[in-house]
Amino acid sequence: MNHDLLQAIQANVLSPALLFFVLGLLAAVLRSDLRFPEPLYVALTIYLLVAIGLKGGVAIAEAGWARVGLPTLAALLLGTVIPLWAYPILRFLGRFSAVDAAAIAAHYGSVSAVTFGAATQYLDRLGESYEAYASAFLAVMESPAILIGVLLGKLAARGSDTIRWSSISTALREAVLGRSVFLLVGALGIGALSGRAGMDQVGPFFTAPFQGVLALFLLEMGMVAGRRLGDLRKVGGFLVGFGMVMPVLHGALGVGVGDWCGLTVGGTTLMGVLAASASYIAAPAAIRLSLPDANPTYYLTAALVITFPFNIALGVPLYYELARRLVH
Amino acid sequence: MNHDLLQAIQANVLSPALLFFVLGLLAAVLRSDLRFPEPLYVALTIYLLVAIGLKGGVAIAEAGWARVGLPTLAALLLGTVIPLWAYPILRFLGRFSAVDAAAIAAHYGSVSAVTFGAATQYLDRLGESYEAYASAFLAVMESPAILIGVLLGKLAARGSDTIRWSSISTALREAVLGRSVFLLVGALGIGALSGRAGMDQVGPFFTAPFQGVLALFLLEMGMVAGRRLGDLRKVGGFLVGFGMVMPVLHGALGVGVGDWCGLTVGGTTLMGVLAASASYIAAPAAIRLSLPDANPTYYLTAALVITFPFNIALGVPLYYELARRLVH
Amino acid sequence: MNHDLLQAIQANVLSPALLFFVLGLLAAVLRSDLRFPEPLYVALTIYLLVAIGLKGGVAIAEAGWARVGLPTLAALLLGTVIPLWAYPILRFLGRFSAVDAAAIAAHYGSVSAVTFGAATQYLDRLGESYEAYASAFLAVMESPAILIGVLLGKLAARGSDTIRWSSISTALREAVLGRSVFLLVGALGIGALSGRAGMDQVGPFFTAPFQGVLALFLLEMGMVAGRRLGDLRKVGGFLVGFGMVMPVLHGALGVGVGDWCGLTVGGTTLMGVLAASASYIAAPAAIRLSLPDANPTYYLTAALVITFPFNIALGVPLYYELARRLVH
Amino acid sequence: MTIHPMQLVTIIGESLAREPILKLLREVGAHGWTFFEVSGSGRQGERTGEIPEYSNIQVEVIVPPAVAENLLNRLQHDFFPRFAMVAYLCEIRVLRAHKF
Amino acid sequence: MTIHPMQLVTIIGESLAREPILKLLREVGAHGWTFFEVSGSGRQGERTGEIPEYSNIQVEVIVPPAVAENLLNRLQHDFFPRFAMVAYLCEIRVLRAHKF
Amino acid sequence: MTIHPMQLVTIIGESLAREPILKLLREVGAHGWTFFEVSGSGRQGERTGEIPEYSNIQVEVIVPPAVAENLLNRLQHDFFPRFAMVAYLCEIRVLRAHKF
Ligand SMILES: Nc1ncnc2c1ncn2[C@@H]1O[C@H](COP(=O)(O)O)[C@@H](O)[C@H]1O
Ligand SMILES: Nc1ncnc2c1ncn2[C@@H]1O[C@H](COP(=O)(O)O)[C@@H](O)[C@H]1O
Ligand SMILES: Nc1ncnc2c1ncn2[C@@H]1O[C@H](COP(=O)(O)O)[C@@H](O)[C@H]1O
Ligand code: NA
Ligand code: NA
Ligand code: NA
Repeated sequence: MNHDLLQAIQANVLSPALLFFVLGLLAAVLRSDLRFPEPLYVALTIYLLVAIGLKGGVAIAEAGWARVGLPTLAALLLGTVIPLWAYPILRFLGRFSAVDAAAIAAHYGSVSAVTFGAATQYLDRLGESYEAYASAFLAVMESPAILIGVLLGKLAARGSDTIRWSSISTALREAVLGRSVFLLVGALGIGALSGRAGMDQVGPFFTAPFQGVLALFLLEMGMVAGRRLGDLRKVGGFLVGFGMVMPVLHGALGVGVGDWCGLTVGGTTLMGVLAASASYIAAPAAIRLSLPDANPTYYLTAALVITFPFNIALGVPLYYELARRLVH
Repeated sequence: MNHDLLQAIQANVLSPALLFFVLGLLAAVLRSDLRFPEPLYVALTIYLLVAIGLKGGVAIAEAGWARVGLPTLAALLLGTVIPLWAYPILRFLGRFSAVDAAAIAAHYGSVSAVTFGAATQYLDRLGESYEAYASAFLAVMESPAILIGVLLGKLAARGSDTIRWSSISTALREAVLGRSVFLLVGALGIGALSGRAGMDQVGPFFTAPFQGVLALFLLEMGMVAGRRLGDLRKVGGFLVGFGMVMPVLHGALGVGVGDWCGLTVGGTTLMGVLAASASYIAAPAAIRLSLPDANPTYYLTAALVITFPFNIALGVPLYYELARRLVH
Repeated sequence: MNHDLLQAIQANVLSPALLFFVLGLLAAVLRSDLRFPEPLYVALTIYLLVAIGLKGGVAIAEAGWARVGLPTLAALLLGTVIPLWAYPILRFLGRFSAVDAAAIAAHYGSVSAVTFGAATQYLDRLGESYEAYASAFLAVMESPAILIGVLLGKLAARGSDTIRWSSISTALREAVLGRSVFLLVGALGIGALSGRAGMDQVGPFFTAPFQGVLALFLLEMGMVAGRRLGDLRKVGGFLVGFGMVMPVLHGALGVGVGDWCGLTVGGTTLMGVLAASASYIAAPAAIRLSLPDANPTYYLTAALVITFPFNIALGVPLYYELARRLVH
Repeated sequence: MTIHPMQLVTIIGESLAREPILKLLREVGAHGWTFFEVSGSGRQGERTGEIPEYSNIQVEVIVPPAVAENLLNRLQHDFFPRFAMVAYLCEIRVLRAHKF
Repeated sequence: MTIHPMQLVTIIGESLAREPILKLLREVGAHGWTFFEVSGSGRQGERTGEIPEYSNIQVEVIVPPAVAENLLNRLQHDFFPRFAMVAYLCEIRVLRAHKF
Repeated sequence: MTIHPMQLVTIIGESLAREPILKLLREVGAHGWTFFEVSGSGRQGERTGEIPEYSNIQVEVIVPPAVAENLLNRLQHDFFPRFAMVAYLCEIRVLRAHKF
């Protein structure tokens, strides 16, 4: 590891966001009675998704769909390709059953809005600017991988009596109308329609507090992940390695794609982060309903307990360093 | 419709507030799993009512009770008169039972704080100033119509064994100590007592985020209204018409009264909005307990599914246009 | 009472914070249906504790542990000494059973974060500066008295078959890993580690809204205390007197200690407030589990219904006046 | 350990009935009760539990048979005509009969 | 006051099963139901009720015996293999049999 | 479809008892349980469910009769003297006896 990267990681480790995540892990491990009630969790996610969406929508209105189109299409493609190559790795190297491999692949092709938020916070702290319309990449990457994963899982199970197109349509419903996609896309649309002028009023509520709310949310995520630390022993060494190696590969791929699209260092970093991140909310919900035979311990542990912390601690600075070298 | 009005409506339609309401409708109609947990709903209402109350209270402290007195009395009168004339219309034109007519009339005499909030947002966006103490009109208009409605319902049921003064006192309790009236009047009092100086500290929390919180709340109201869209078919054409024609008549009446009291264009608009708005929280709760024989589908659908969206989409710009012509 | 003090109290009485508390009392007494759902209560406490902790942590990072060490140690000592002298008073003057005396003593040695917050708000309003690292005093004073109280209770019960070291360890767990201590200490640590730079981002969310959130929280505390007003009749005159006299004595002691440590008028006031305040969240939870034979009506009524309102209405201005005279 | 038969009355209904139900419970002589916030659906439509005023509660009361009968009678007469409501009875066994 | 025997079916399971359960209840002809948000633990791990997607619900349905049997059959066949779930039956008595 | 008799033990008590109850459930060999956040009133006053520390929980455990008896015994001996608490037993029927 080189000097710059080490510094970047160090700066990240002492950021409040990461420290709150660690505090959450501690709360879970030490079995403190600190607990976020479910409605608070829901309120925080609504706030974060709407804030991310609005910001991106306004940026789209300002940049014009023309400039946003190419990188958004590229992001969508990334989300489609990743599960297709992750599947055989899981199936043949990891020796997972077809349905488990498909389920895990879906999670890695999809994305984590909180990781994205943490990455924008990281860039802000460094004073590195980025295309604010990157929220659009986030929005289009959430669903495709889930659909691909469900298709893979169903095709593999062909012959059994469990093939039902109804489960594909269930997946489609969940992937498109699920809480997080719906809110993100909706807020993006509202931002794009009402533009900067419209944001003058609602803006203050969704900008200044954003970073603090994200920090609190990471405290909660630390607790959620911490309570599942024990599952690490159940998933085997392969998946632990997968959860850290794949993000790096996907991150590099994303950075390459971002650079190819002509994004700035910041935007390229975000494309890398999105590719590297794994979904632990939208994907699990959709997969649970559409591929009920897949074992949730595998995909949840990989996405939430391994990849999420890896990305917010080490991944983000790493993809940023990659972007800096490539774009400059 | 004339040009100015069309423009005013257009500007309103692309405002984030209205777009969030539409997003909520969509969420309900498409059966997305987006849902605001009840505690979040309660938290948002507490915030909005306190913010509206404090602002109005400080304004009262600054303007002095003398200047506030006349228009507040006029508002109170409006709230008393509206159910008295709405009742015969519902009873004889609409052919509703006495108790249903009384119940619906109560809702239209009472007011909607969220409609009021959306109207102040509309005025702010246009840069049109208004008497900040207008919150006091809101506060005094919430209860009288409910009491009148309950009295009308009970008088009509005379002879049956259901006349009990206990139900009048229940209505009085609900109308005065109900959550929303209590908070609004309480915050108004606190604002008036502690004045501008007192607000220096608590102010930031209750001003800058207000518009954004209101937008989120409209998202929720969209979902609540959207889930009841099906009831439109149950209430019949008369009530649908009633829910859009009466607000216009009441709005015009309110604008006339506001002008007569010497309010500015903004304040006159707000008086119109209050007269036009129908209660869908305080009134239903009080009426349900005091007139249990009234059918909630009628009054809830009219106030929440018809009049509320009508007002925030078309009514507010319309009453503003009326006020502009009358006052100038 | 002298003129300055009267004025100080008067200014306090018309502060929004206190008025919100009174509004809450009214809501409870008039049996309004206003109610804060539990998740909202939890959200507000998380916010307040994190805000207080972060602010203190940053201040520690800036002042250096050297300057913070002495007064923090003194605060810790205060928290240890108070239950030791309060116990015999309760046992022999108040004629409480050993376990009740120990339980009540624990509450008065421990502290109330909300009283502390209200005191900083009071100082801010007067423009009186204070050592921002005083949050550290709060953090170290929460647990020791609880442990002392449990030890006293267990020693007194010696001979019965209820002595189990397990209950001491339960108390230790609760006192150190309980929600409020954990969050406060954690946020303090995060503030200290990430320093002013780290706070640039998360700061806005935890500073500007603080006073308003505190006001809302006092509304809730008013309701909680108001619902227990009836218990005043159950606890007897001695405890009512105890709940108002002891804070004054402890406040004076705290002011003396703060002055001796070389704190400013503001910091000295806060030391007095902490000594005077009684815990009504962390202590009751720990005591309930560790001294189940103690009667909760005694300690809850004293701490929550008597001492808490006394301090925020009269105590804070009083300790401030004491500090002004002593330090100047 | 002696276990005593007792009856559990469960009432599910719109949350606006909370205060009237509490009053009734005191009148029939119940010594305790437990409230749940629930959502549900029935003959009188859906209650999604999103807005307190449009929401649902469930109350469970453990009482001796005589009180249960009285309680159900009162519910049928005074509450069922006014509120969206369902109530049922279940046989249970408790440890300390004197508590109820 | 006539009291009629009826059956209460209680289903506890992961909250993602909410919509499929609702569909099933309609199919077997239940006329009402009540939902609780719960947390719990079972053979398929802990559900702490912190994140809606990882959380638990309980459904209670009052139905006549024939519907209860049909409902339990369908649960066993279609739901138990797919969802973390527990279901049980309890004999109760209600006042207005025609409601259920 | 075979339906097996089983017992449902319900415990209602102050929420501070949550951890001790969990420990007890594990000790007596329960394989699952379900928690509800409730409010209520009883011999030891009102618990309005507003502050987690002053609030109430309900636990439901499905267990075979032997475990139920052991559980109730332990509750009576160790918990009733310490916590505001009520517990009762109800006969139920389940589909898969081996789960409990
Ligand atoms: N068959 C049923 N099983 C369980 N709960 C029911 C049933 N019917 C009604 N409920 C509950 O009782 C409430 C009022 O019922 P209703 O008066 O029929 O609308 C509903 O909102 C449900 O929560
Ligand atoms: N023995 C039991 N008693 C009460 N509730 C149970 C029991 N077993 C499971 N549950 C509930 O049913 C849910 C699903 O159970 P399981 O499929 O065994 O994981 C759990 O999360 C618990 O809420
Ligand atoms: N008779 C009863 N019926 C239903 N729930 C009860 C009853 N008595 C007590 N409870 C519940 O058990 C809790 C503790 O009861 P207690 O120890 O009597 O204060 C109360 O807060 C209620 O939630
Ligand atoms: Na990804
Ligand atoms: Na009106
Ligand atoms: Na103290």
